[in-house]
Amino acid sequence: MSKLFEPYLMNVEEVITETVDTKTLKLGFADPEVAEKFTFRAGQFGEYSVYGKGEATFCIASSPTRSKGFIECSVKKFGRVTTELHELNVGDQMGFRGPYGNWFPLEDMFGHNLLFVAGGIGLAPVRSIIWNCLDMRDKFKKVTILYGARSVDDLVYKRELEEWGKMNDVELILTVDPGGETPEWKGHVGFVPTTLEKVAPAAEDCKVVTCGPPIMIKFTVLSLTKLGFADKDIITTLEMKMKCGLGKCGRCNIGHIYVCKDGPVFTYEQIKQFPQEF
Amino acid sequence: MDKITKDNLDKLAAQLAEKQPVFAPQEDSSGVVAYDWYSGKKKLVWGVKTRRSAKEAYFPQSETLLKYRIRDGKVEQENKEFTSALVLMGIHPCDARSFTMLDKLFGWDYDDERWQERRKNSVIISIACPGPISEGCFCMNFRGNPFGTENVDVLLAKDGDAYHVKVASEKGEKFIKDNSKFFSEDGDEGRFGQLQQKAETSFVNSPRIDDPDIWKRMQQNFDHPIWRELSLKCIECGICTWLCCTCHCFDIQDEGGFGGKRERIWDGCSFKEFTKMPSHQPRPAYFQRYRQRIMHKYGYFVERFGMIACVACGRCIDHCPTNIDITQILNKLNQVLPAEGEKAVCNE
Amino acid sequence: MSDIENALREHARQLLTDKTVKAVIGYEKGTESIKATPAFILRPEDADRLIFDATCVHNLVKFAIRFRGKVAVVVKVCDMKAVISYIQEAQKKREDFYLIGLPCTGIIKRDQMIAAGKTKLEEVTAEFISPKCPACDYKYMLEPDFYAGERQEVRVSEVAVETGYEVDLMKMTLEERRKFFDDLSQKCIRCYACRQTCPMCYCLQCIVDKNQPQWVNHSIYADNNQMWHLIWAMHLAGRCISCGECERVCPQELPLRVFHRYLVAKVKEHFDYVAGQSTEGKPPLNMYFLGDTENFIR
Amino acid sequence: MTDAATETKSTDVKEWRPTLVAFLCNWCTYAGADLAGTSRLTYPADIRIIRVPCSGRVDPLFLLRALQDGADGVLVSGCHPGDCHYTAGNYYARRRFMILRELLDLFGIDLERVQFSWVSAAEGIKWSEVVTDVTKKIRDLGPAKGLFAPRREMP
Repeated sequence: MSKLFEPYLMNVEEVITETVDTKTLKLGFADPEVAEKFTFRAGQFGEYSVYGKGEATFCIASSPTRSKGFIECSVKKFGRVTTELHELNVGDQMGFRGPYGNWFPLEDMFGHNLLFVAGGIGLAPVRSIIWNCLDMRDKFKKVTILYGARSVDDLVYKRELEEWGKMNDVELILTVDPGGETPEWKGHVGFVPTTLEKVAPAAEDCKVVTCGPPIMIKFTVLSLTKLGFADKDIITTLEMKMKCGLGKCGRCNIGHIYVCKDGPVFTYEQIKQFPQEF
Repeated sequence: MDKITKDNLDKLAAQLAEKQPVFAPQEDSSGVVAYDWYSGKKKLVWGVKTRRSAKEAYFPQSETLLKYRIRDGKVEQENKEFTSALVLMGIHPCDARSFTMLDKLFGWDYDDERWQERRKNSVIISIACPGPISEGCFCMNFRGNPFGTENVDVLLAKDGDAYHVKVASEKGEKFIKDNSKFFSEDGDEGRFGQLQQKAETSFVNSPRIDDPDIWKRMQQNFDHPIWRELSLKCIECGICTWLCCTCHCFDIQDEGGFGGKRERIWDGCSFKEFTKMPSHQPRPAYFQRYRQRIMHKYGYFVERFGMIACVACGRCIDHCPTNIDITQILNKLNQVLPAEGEKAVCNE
Repeated sequence: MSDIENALREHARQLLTDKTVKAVIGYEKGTESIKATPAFILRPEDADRLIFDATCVHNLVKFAIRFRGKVAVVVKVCDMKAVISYIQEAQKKREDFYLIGLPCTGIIKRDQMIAAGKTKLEEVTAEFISPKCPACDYKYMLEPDFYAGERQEVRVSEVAVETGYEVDLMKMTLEERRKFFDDLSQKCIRCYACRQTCPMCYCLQCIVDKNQPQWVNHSIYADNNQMWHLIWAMHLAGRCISCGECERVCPQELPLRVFHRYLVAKVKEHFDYVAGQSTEGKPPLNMYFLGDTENFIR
Repeated sequence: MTDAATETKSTDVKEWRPTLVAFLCNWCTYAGADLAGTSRLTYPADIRIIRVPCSGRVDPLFLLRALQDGADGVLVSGCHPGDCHYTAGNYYARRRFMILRELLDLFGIDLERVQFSWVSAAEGIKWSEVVTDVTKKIRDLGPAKGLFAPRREMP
């Protein structure tokens, strides 16, 4: 690669407002040649840049099986770059570098039961792998999706949640934090780990993919362990500040691990080995 | 073997600078000797310990990566060109040695073309140290050498008003042939070896690392309470990072509005903002940031790339505002950390 | 070992033994010649590490902010202004400090001594004494809780203002001053050691680190450096206590205090205010009088 | 530097027109400028107005950043003393700018480029006079070339 830091130019093709502070952007490659060549795996991330404001790291939220020539990302308004991403309109251009990092071990998951546990905007990377799996549904046994958010309004990908709910071969469990429910709410009420323990999915022959805020991951993993899931079957993706995505800028270090190169996808077994600094 | 006088060395720098950028130690108006691009305006000073390290030649503190322009939401971008044929003169052997470590980092998996191209196309002319050139020097403790030739193309050793020349690579041989009018025949062949021996023996009193293999025990003692105590003195400035030969962390920032550029800028793990995300700060405490610096150099880097990321130039010791001495830190760790394989009990 | 050090150690040991304070922040011998380093004494048996002599240049008051609860700090006459400002600006309470005063006869300029090849304390001559010291009147503006050694008599300072500054900027023309600052900012490497060591810079997040919006760009080009120096000078206007730490730590040896010295003089001229004199009142830019001059406003 | 600013700069030197950035208090000077407009008073169009709640809101950073980004002059204008909508904002501003002027003077920036005025909502005429005068001064001074030190790029 000769121009390491030069992003691909992307056209904003569609902007979907998910919640008050989350938007999903559909980005098409400006260069058709790149669009043709570009491939990625579920779980990989990229550097999205708004020119003049800087770069930020997000995962690619679309599934490789369903996005040819474009990618999608879901952004929650937080800092400088995410705020600017929210300002973009259809037709604007932005930059994208990637894909970087490792991916969810899809092949290892073949022939197992699957459990997806996500919280808040953490559904974005999980959505990528969910669609990837659903598009090869016959390779897996039972598929369960547990998704929680702060309130009903904070649930992202509402359309797709509905779609998953209608599928016969997918069990969808939705939950909102206490106080976030509306009178019409039919799902569970309670934090994700609590709901998880209440639902108590079977641990045998099951692979778990989890993502969410750090505090949620921490307690979810504890609950999963309590339910009898093996450490190596719990797969999560970590969030660290990254600038280069190439294993050089040094800020995503956890011990000798570079999250951008060795991660962001790790099993709980691996994470237990890291120094506790994330 | 050849010889070059001091006057000729100055003239050589001036002549080379007509054709290509020359990176050489110069004295600025406040009397600080530091490497800079030769412009003829500042006085060249050879053999004095430079304030900053030579990594700047390949990895400047801020460097434009690309320029862009936005019109009606459409972006035009252009990769910034750079010159790669450089001459680095008067580099300390420790500075030259640091390139080995940075080569590993900038070349693993993804090649950083800015670093790699410059590395490949530049000539390094080094000046050997006659001994410790500041109180902080301790290169002999970390497998360095005041006459080291790692990454060096031509090594000069000062003897009175002239320098004995040792050619250390093919590139260096070609360089001397191209600029042969500045060099003369050296009569005294054995002198170079004598000078080297003298320099090596003069390092006896420099700060000592008790156990250079300390890194083996550091990783397992990540939670040791000693870190809190060691970091109390740190005021979290960027001096050690900015002056260090091997610190390489950087930040990428955009500057400008509708037309502007993307800059790569040094960053340091001692700053709070280094890892701070809007939602989450993985290293909120002083001691965690301080530990990251020490661990990265002497622990993580070794595990990843097989060598300690420190060339023992001693700049951080000389210029730390509160006199945090890295050799003392390592020795203190050596004393308190339990033996290999055992883990400290964390009482906090 | 001098009497001061004896008294200091004895008292520090006492304080830690009866748990009056959590820690004693003082000085200990550094690892290089004529260099002291801050010492954090947490256990009574470590009190013997404490020293005091002309190499004890640091202002230790800023370290006290890191501790919750009461800590003892060794404060020189000049450092006391920082304590006063902290109390004035409600960063710490008087009862959070246990102040240890001592007789100080001046501190050295180590970098200049090393450059001149002097590596022993005995070789100190007047030219290597910090410029702030001859102007010192030995008077503690806030009474310390304990005084180590024999009490120093208040004196009339030898010189009215600090000496040792060759550059008199206001004698230069506008263009010459521009050139001077252009040169200064070309050399700055933005390590922020000046900010980090400045006792009055205690903001949780510095304005240059804020990025919404990004007021000061991170790259080290001269114009961005000038932005930093100007905005820093503005934020310290009327608050700078003239401790000289920024100049001491600067790895590029920049004369950073030219801004602050000038503004200290101007604040005195316009508002008749000197920072670090009283725990009462407000810094001049946080207050106003109805009759302030406004001859520059149309 | 904004597009507009770049384009002004790139035109022929003979036709050079300054970029003047003005920070106007919402309650007095902005209304005053409005009055000047409705009264059909004319003044040079080189001024770019930024509306702020109060002259006390104007951080020295605003002025410095304007100068860094290519403004040839800056102007801050607010209510007369005693008229502040927020009681005392302009009193604080007065002290702050007094010190800022001293600092910029030390720094070698011509103080004519940094101007302050009190213009009330009723003083449309004064506003047009102030702008005319300030613009003339800055035109006489010429472009603020290198008001901040030039950048030194790496080879």
